[in-house]
Amino acid sequence: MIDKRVAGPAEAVAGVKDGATVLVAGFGTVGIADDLLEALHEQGATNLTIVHNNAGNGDVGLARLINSGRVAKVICSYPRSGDYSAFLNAYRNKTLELELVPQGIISERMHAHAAGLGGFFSPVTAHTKLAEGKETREIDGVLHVFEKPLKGDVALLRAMKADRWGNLIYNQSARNFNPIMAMAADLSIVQVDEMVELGSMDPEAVVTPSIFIDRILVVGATS
Amino acid sequence: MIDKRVAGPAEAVAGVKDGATVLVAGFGTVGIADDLLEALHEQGATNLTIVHNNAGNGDVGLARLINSGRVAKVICSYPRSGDYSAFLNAYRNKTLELELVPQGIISERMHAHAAGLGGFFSPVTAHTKLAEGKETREIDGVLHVFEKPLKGDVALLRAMKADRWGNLIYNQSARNFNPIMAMAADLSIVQVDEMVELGSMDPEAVVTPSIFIDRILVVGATS
Amino acid sequence: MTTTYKPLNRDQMAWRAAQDLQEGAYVNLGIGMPTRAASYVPDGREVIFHSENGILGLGPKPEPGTEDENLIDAGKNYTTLIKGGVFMHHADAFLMIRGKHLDVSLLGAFEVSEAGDLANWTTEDPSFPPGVGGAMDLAVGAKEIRVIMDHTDKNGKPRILNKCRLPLTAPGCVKRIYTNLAVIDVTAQGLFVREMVEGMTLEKLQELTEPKLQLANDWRALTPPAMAA
Amino acid sequence: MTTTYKPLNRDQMAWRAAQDLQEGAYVNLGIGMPTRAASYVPDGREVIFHSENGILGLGPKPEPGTEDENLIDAGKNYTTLIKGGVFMHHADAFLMIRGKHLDVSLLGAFEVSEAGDLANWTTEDPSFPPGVGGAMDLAVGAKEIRVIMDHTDKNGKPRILNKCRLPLTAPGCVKRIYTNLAVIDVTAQGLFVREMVEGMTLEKLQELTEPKLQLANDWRALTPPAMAA
Repeated sequence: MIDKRVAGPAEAVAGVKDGATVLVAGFGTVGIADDLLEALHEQGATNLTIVHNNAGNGDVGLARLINSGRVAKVICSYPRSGDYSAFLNAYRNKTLELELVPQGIISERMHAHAAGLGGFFSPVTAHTKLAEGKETREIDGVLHVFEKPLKGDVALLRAMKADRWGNLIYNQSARNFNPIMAMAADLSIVQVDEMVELGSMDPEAVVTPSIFIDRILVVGATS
Repeated sequence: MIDKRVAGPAEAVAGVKDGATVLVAGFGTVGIADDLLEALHEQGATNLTIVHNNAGNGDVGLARLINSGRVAKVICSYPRSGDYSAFLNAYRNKTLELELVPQGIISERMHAHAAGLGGFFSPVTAHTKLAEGKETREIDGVLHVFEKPLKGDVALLRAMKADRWGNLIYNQSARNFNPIMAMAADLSIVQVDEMVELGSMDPEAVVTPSIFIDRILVVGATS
Repeated sequence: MTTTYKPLNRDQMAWRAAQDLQEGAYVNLGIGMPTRAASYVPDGREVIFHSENGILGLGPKPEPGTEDENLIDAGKNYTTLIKGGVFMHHADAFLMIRGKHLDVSLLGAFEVSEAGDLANWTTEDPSFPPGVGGAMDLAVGAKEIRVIMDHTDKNGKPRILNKCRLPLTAPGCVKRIYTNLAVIDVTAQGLFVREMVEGMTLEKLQELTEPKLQLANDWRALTPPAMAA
Repeated sequence: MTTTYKPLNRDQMAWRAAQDLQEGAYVNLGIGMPTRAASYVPDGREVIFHSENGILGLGPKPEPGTEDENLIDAGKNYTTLIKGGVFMHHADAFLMIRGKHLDVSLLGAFEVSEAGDLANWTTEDPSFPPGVGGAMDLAVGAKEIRVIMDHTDKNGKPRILNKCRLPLTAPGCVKRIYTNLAVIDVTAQGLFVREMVEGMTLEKLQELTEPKLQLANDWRALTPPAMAA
């Protein structure tokens, strides 16, 4: 019987390697897998590349990983959000590299990897500093920039409900990057508040089909 | 008050121009907007390019448009499905052009247009006859083929339920191409079985958000 | 002769921008002043607001005590969903933006050029990391890009320029500019003043604007209701 | 010496392919014989079947009288959904295929080459229009491509060839071939026979196969249960 639940946080993040690219879902403080980020801190992997919309908040989760010197690079659209002192210190000390990518291009680059594509042309960033060094092409009279797929070795996700196969539904705007990151990583790990019986979710309303999910950590509604 | 309902079939397809590219959703006989196709036949637009997975069945809908000489080109993955005699006759008489595109590439090319992209590289068709004449590029050691976005002037859609804004949900495998075609046309017209009150659909479960829909033809559960 | 005029306050600017949002329009409001426009849509008009983080159908701020921690807008403030509103994931939210599905994107700006070039993502302060968020996606995406900003910077220098000095967000995208002094359209024939606050003259407005301004034949006074600043 | 052997019938071939589908695997079954494999997954194993037209979690054929006109599979036959199954649109269904999310794609074929090249989309009959469907997407997409086909054509000529004669669906994609005579793996070191029907010899099988076959050290007899043809 398929059951993707793991026994605890350590098992959830077991095997994440040094140098891994980790997709961290969430927007602001909403839809972030806090427990999985803490578990990754315990687990010890280092030299990580983090893909996230922002760059950590306070001294928990991603910020704690940064403060512990475990993050080599952040791919994000907007580091300056909330208390981003962890990122700012590392950035100023040049111990961390920043790749700034527009929010919609981060998403679409992950979609491209998820969909098995080799890259795409987009008009976003054309004629701007963020296109410097990138291949461009005029298509139908509009300058486009070539964007490469973005792949995670691991995705750390947060959902509201899962079944034992890993079908997921989310809570309102906590959906954000979760479904697209779930599709774009080799190993997709989700922290969920609640497990439900297989077959109890509406098959028309499942947002992330189980095929994209590898491990489920049940944290409970208190998280 | 926003209300995208139209009075009848004629109003639903009013303004479709000669030479238009029409995205026709459906797979086999499931999820096809039969009433809109009949209305388009009545409306009279000709020299149409049709994008559809198949190429019509019997002498209704798309097949009837073909038999009436109104279709100049079909972009599809598999014309030989069901009773495709209408297509076959036109194909043999060379009155109709066929562009054969793999099923997943039709979908992804529409996604590319929907997402405002200028095209993408895909490994599908590389090293095959269907890549002849197309730009190729080796990416990470794998040959890829450049695919252009596919845009509809009009999309003819079929859904189970709509609200007055045009939020849509579908019936099981009748979903098929409908959501992706809804996103890829300038004018998206949907035939629905049932209207529901605004706010009565689960906001987590709407499949096609209203922004993609322009006109709604209510046909009733008898269709 | 001294020119006497009173600039609009921020709520009046938001009010003015809101008057142009039509029934049935799908609109993204940038963080900050643009977001205020949602409060000033005329009664009875249905306008559907989009948020980059996956919401179509944003409602007003929640009443105190009713905030839902899983329902925030792109500015990371608590928000609500109106009837008919739906959720989607980030890639679909940006598909809506980039694919020209939104009717209007109303953005803040540092600078706008005569050609409609937009600079609103970085002031190039070297002591802080840059951040772009969804600014570039929004600037190329919507069917129409409108900007809302103060007419001049805090030193009284023009922000409507012959060419932007700050790095571009996107070239040639802005169609209309709402400032605290005027409403200006960017056209292939140059900048046209559609409205000016009472007491303003074209000459005075030109002093505060780098590129040449033309007064539209049917220009009128910009007279929002009184609002607390 | 005459070789005496009995080829598998189509259900036995489907049975054999089904034995290799592991618990928890996500699998797309091509139209025709591959689809039969779903019926022969060993009891108690959960295997999740995918259909190009937007279904993950295909169930068995519906009982007569319970067919739902809105629930068909990629072969356009009525089907069912099992508990845990979900629906998605075509672009997402093919994202699953092309993005290497499926563990196995089990396909029919006209020809397979020594290098694993696959030809299964056209016989180039000039009197009919070509059709490709999802064949090329499936051939490049799944983590592992397996083929199920008769070992020879109706004239007894090999279908496992040095090079495909028919137009390719995709090069170098096939990893395992189930025929009515054998199970053969395509490797960088050539074709290895893993199983042969009882009474078959490598020599006889080689006569029916164009490229050189090697017998795996641990090869065994291919002995499915008896099944009505």
